[in-house]
Amino acid sequence: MADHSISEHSKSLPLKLYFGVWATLLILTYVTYRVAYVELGPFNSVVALVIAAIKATLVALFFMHVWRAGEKFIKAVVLASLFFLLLLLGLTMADYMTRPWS
Amino acid sequence: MSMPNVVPQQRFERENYLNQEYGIWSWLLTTDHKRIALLYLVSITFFFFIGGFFALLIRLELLTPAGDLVQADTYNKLFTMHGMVMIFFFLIPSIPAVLGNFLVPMMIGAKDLAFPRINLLSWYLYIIGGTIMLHCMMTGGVDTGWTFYVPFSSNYTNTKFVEAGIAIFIAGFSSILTGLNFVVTIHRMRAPGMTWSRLPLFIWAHYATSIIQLLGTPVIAITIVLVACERALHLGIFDPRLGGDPLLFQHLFWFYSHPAVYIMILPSMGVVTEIIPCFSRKRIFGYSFVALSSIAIAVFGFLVWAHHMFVAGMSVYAGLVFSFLSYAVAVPSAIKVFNWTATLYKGSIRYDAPMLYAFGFLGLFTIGGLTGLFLAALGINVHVTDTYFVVAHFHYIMVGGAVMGYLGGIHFWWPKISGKLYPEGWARLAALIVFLGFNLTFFPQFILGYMGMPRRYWDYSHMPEFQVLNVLSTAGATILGVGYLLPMVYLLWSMRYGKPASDNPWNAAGLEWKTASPPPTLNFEEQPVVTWEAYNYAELDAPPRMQEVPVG
Amino acid sequence: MLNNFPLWPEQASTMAHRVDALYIFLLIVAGLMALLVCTLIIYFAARYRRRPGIRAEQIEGSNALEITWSVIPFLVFMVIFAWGAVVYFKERTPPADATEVYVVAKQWMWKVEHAEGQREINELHVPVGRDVKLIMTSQDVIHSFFIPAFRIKQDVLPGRYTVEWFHATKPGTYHLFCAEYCGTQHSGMVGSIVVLEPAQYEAWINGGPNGPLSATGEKIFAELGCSTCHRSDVQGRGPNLEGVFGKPVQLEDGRTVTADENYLRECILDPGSKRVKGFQPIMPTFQGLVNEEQVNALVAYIKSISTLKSAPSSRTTARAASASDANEQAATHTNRSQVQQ
Amino acid sequence: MAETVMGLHQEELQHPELLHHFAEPEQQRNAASLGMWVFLGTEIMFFGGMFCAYLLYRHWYFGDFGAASNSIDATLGAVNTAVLICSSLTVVLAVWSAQTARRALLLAMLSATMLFGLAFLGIKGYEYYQKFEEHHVPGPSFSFENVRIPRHPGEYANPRHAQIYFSLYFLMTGIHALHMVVGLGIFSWLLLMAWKGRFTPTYHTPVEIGGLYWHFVDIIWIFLFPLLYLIDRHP
Ligand code: HEA
Ligand code: HEA
Ligand code: HEC
Ligand code: CUA
Ligand SMILES: [Cu+2]
Repeated sequence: MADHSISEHSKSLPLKLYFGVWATLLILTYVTYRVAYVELGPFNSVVALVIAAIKATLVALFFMHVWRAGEKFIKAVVLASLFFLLLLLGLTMADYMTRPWS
Repeated sequence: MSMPNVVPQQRFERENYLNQEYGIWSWLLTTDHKRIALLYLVSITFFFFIGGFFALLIRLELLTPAGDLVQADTYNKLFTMHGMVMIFFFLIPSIPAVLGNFLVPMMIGAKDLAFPRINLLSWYLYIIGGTIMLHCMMTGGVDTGWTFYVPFSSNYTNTKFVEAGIAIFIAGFSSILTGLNFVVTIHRMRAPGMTWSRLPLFIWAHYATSIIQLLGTPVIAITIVLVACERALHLGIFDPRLGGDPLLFQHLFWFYSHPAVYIMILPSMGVVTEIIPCFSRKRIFGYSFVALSSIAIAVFGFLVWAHHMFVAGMSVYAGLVFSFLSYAVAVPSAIKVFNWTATLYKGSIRYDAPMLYAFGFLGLFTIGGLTGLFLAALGINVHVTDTYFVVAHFHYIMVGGAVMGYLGGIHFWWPKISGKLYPEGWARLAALIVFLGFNLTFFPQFILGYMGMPRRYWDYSHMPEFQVLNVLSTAGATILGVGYLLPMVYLLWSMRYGKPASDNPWNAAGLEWKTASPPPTLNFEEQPVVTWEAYNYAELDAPPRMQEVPVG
Repeated sequence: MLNNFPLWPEQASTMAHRVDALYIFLLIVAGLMALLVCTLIIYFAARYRRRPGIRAEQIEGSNALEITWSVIPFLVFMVIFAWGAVVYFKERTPPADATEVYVVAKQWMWKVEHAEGQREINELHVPVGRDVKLIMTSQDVIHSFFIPAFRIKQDVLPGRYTVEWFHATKPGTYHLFCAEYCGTQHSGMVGSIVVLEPAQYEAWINGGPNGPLSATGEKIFAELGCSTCHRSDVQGRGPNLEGVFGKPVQLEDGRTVTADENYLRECILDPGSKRVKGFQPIMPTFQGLVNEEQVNALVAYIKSISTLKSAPSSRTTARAASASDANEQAATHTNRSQVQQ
Repeated sequence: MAETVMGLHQEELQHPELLHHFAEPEQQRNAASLGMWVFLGTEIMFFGGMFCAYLLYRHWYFGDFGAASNSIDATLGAVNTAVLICSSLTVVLAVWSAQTARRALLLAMLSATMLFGLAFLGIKGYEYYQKFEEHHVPGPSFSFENVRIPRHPGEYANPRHAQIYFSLYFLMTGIHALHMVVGLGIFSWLLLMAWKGRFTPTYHTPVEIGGLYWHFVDIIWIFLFPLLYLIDRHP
């Protein structure tokens, strides 16, 4: 790979990595699709969500270059929005889980 | 694209952002943050008077117990549109979009916001939203209350909820873009030497506000989409007939709308934090506590939303959690109040109009905030929720607090914005009238509320004992209306006849005062480099300096 | 003591005193704080007004002060919080043996059904000195049942029951308000609470034409064929309903829930969502077949066979709850959207 | 005064990428990507509202949601996921080509991304069509009678609860699809700019920013797929 023309501030990663991530994502998609048909009880949801989270992290880290982002603030933005999303989900569900009749 | 340049009559004037270009397109297509701020100023004032007009009609109707001035439906539309206009089209954009837009880049020594075109776009979105809202109001209006609870708004009302929803959605987008612009600008565009600990607290307040705008507004946007789809497309999300839960709507709504109250108050706190040091010639007491309390309010503000739902049928335990957290968020507000007060100590205090507004803010915000503590107390909330006690609480904070701060800010920076001095005597008079009128309007409502008068009542002929207090309130509103008209008149007057202002008429700290009044298009003749702390009034006052001679 | 004070709402329930006590405490605390802040501001403003030749004294700030004025308010807040929470728990926990009254809200009226069978509209007669529990639901939008003199309020939701209770302490007539905005005549959705002396109340409650609510329920229970599956003599296709109310129920999915009013309601309208362990899912849904009053009657009936050993003898005067009230017809409001089932 | 404006324009002509209020290109680039990231943060909250509703009802009505979820074609969903993942790959390749000044490859990759995007929307449209035929679109003609709940063969799903599922399904996928359409718009513009040769190794921020947006939309789908299609699949 002739990378000599990449300018200094370029944040691209090696092409091999991109293809690797791509392949992993496809494999994970296949896995999650097949696993859904296997009886795992409550763990079906867990597995599905864990795989989705892994895939999302891969995309964010490598395709969106969070991995290499020099910018700490970008990571902070991502984490902050996830944190506030969890607040929304968590505190709302806190109401529903503690209602006497449900 | 711009009109052919007319030769300016006032040739002798320094070139500034106002006289740089003339013609309507030079305004409508401007990307200058200062001009956009003025566009906002005009449009927001317009909506304020629309909202105020509705308020006067509300108060007139409540003068007598019977519903005799307007129909029940009309009354419901009046308070709905009063609330929607005041909140979404006046107070939320007010300080950020006018003073923030004007000042954020100048205070940090930047030439403009990071995304000037997005800034203009956000004004256009606001205008589009506002136009839709106006159209909605003129062709029937909405009667859901500004909180548009389901299933009333989704399945029962036959007014134009979807249209109002679209209007708010678009205005919300505008608010998001403003916040986004601020965050990026504050992170990326600070002048050399302008470190985080040297930022004016106005900037910290706007930073905190932007966090809320960015993380909260999208939730109300999607909530509106859900309700509108439920109404227009018969999708069922909250519909109890399908097994949906109307309380889920309330959770989503308040997840935005509680933090939104801090969108309204934080910028105003920022303004006051600029005014108080300047007119007491002191550095702010406890800089870092004031700065961090803004951030704390923004973050904790997201944790308390369900204190609006204590009697809504929520779980008792959730009620406990949210009550507790509401008190947690009150602590940073307390810190602010005490720091402002402490700043006055051993100061050298002048009573110019901005300072009078700031005093008004302090007193009224404190009363409003303290009554928030009543509301957050579970046992009391059950009795006073959905009564006039709540109405009084939030008007104390939003009108007595936020609007006072806004007016104070407008006066404080008016010389910078317009290049003219406003008439001081009139301004002090107006501040006094607003203060008195305000208290007369809203103090009786606390009593009404505890006596049990429910809010959103068009007719109270079953309880004529409430009339006396309502009459007082209406009388106050009339005075208040006059108080608001006054600044409108003399500020406009001063634009033409006012005395020209010097660059720094208050001898204030802050970069915005280090450039011309009005500032040139790119704000500074040359890139400022900051070597001093914020609020360095000691240095400013050290050599008894002469007032600069006004230009012209 | 506060009863004669013109700007103070009447105190007519046990809750009123509790709420007022906390309110007065808060008035004092907040009053002192407001006074403190305002006095300081005014004092500083006057004392340190600008005078020629005197410059402001620069003060950095003080961590000790900052901590003081964060911690002390926080402690005060915690007192308020705890006190408020205690009052709230009282407000939210109805005593076990309270007299039960069913309330159905609709745009824009309150329909009340007493267990004894009396019905009223926009009025509620209750005895003085007894715990009364309101079991409330709405036919359309959200309303809120507010009695200022009792200091209680609770939203009334469509699709489920909410509950509030009080213990009236003083005979008289008090305001009843709808406190949640519910449309055009929200402010017209008002009525009165009539608190009667026990003897008067007995006379009133037994004077009406209707049989007890549970008897109405029993009749509906038979009419709808519930009894074909739920039989008390033998274990039928469905569980025996005698004694279910208030007991824990084992569900098919392993959970255990307490059979309260909302549970019974859900069993009737939505049998699929909470299935009793050991039974086939054959119970049909009665959603759309019964109206709110009928559900209330059924619930009252099932409760009655749970608390008493034998169901109360059904008085033959019982009138089916579906029979429409003339009053109600007059005020019936056609909704824009129809129920979809 | 006019000179200043003209001056500005001239400056802009010399460095078309550098706007007047930025000190240097690096600052501008940074600001732009920061802006996009902050915007994506707001998008998380935007979808968050729907996820909140989804979470609640799935918790309450798990069986009915399972039954309703099984009525949509998981294979199509999986294929669509793969399509989007491929489009994400072409996006990074596009950014890479812009950085390495490979104009032809850039054009190809941008077009490939759009083709994948269109394919996704096509498949999605077909799914909607199926739902329409089956009367699974919420509203007056909705029907979901006699559908058994997975793992509980004796039980039928409650059509009303299934309707909530489908409401959420259409909303979430619909709003996601709307984002795809916006993405296609952005990419058409990028394609046009690339075709005009605007992007250079030193200036290609728009490609990066557009890419960020596209990846984000992909991530949303990565969650929607298991949440909507794979709730309770086993027989
Ligand atoms: C700018 C707007 C704004 C602000 C800043 C606040 C601030 C607060 N609000 Fe308010 N509120 C509204 C606007 C606002 N509110 C609106 C619009 C509604 C009604 C919406 C509707 O239903 O239409 C509402 C309703 C509302 C409710 C729900 C009422 C109901 O409908 O049942 C509650 C309940 O907890 C509440 C609480 C609080 C609290 C605890 C604060 C705190 O943040 C206040 C903190 C400040 C102080 C406490 C004062 C300063 C402190 C001191 C001087 C310290 C010393 C004090 C002691 C030691 C005691 N508010
Ligand atoms: C920023 C927000 C804001 C502001 C500034 C105000 C300002 C005022 N508001 Fe209110 N208000 C709300 C936000 C606000 N309000 C909200 C959110 C609600 C709840 C809505 C709901 O329940 O859904 C509410 C509800 C509300 C009610 C309760 C209605 C009810 O529950 O039935 C009342 C009643 O007195 C009231 C009064 C007033 C008054 C007298 C003013 C005054 O301060 C206004 C003073 C201004 C003027 C008087 C304008 C002066 C102009 C003229 C004199 C010119 C005349 C006009 C023309 C020629 C066009 N408001
Ligand atoms: C076709 C038979 C059938 C009919 C008719 C029927 N049910 Fe049921 N019911 C059942 C079965 C089976 C169960 C237990 C499984 C379940 O919960 O779904 C049950 C459960 C219940 C429960 C929960 C009982 C518990 O022990 O927790 C209540 C309450 C109930 N039914 C009330 C009614 C009422 C009221 C009616 C009439 C309006 C009615 N049922 C009609 C079969 C029936
Ligand atoms: Cu019923 Cu308001
Ligand atoms: Cu709040």
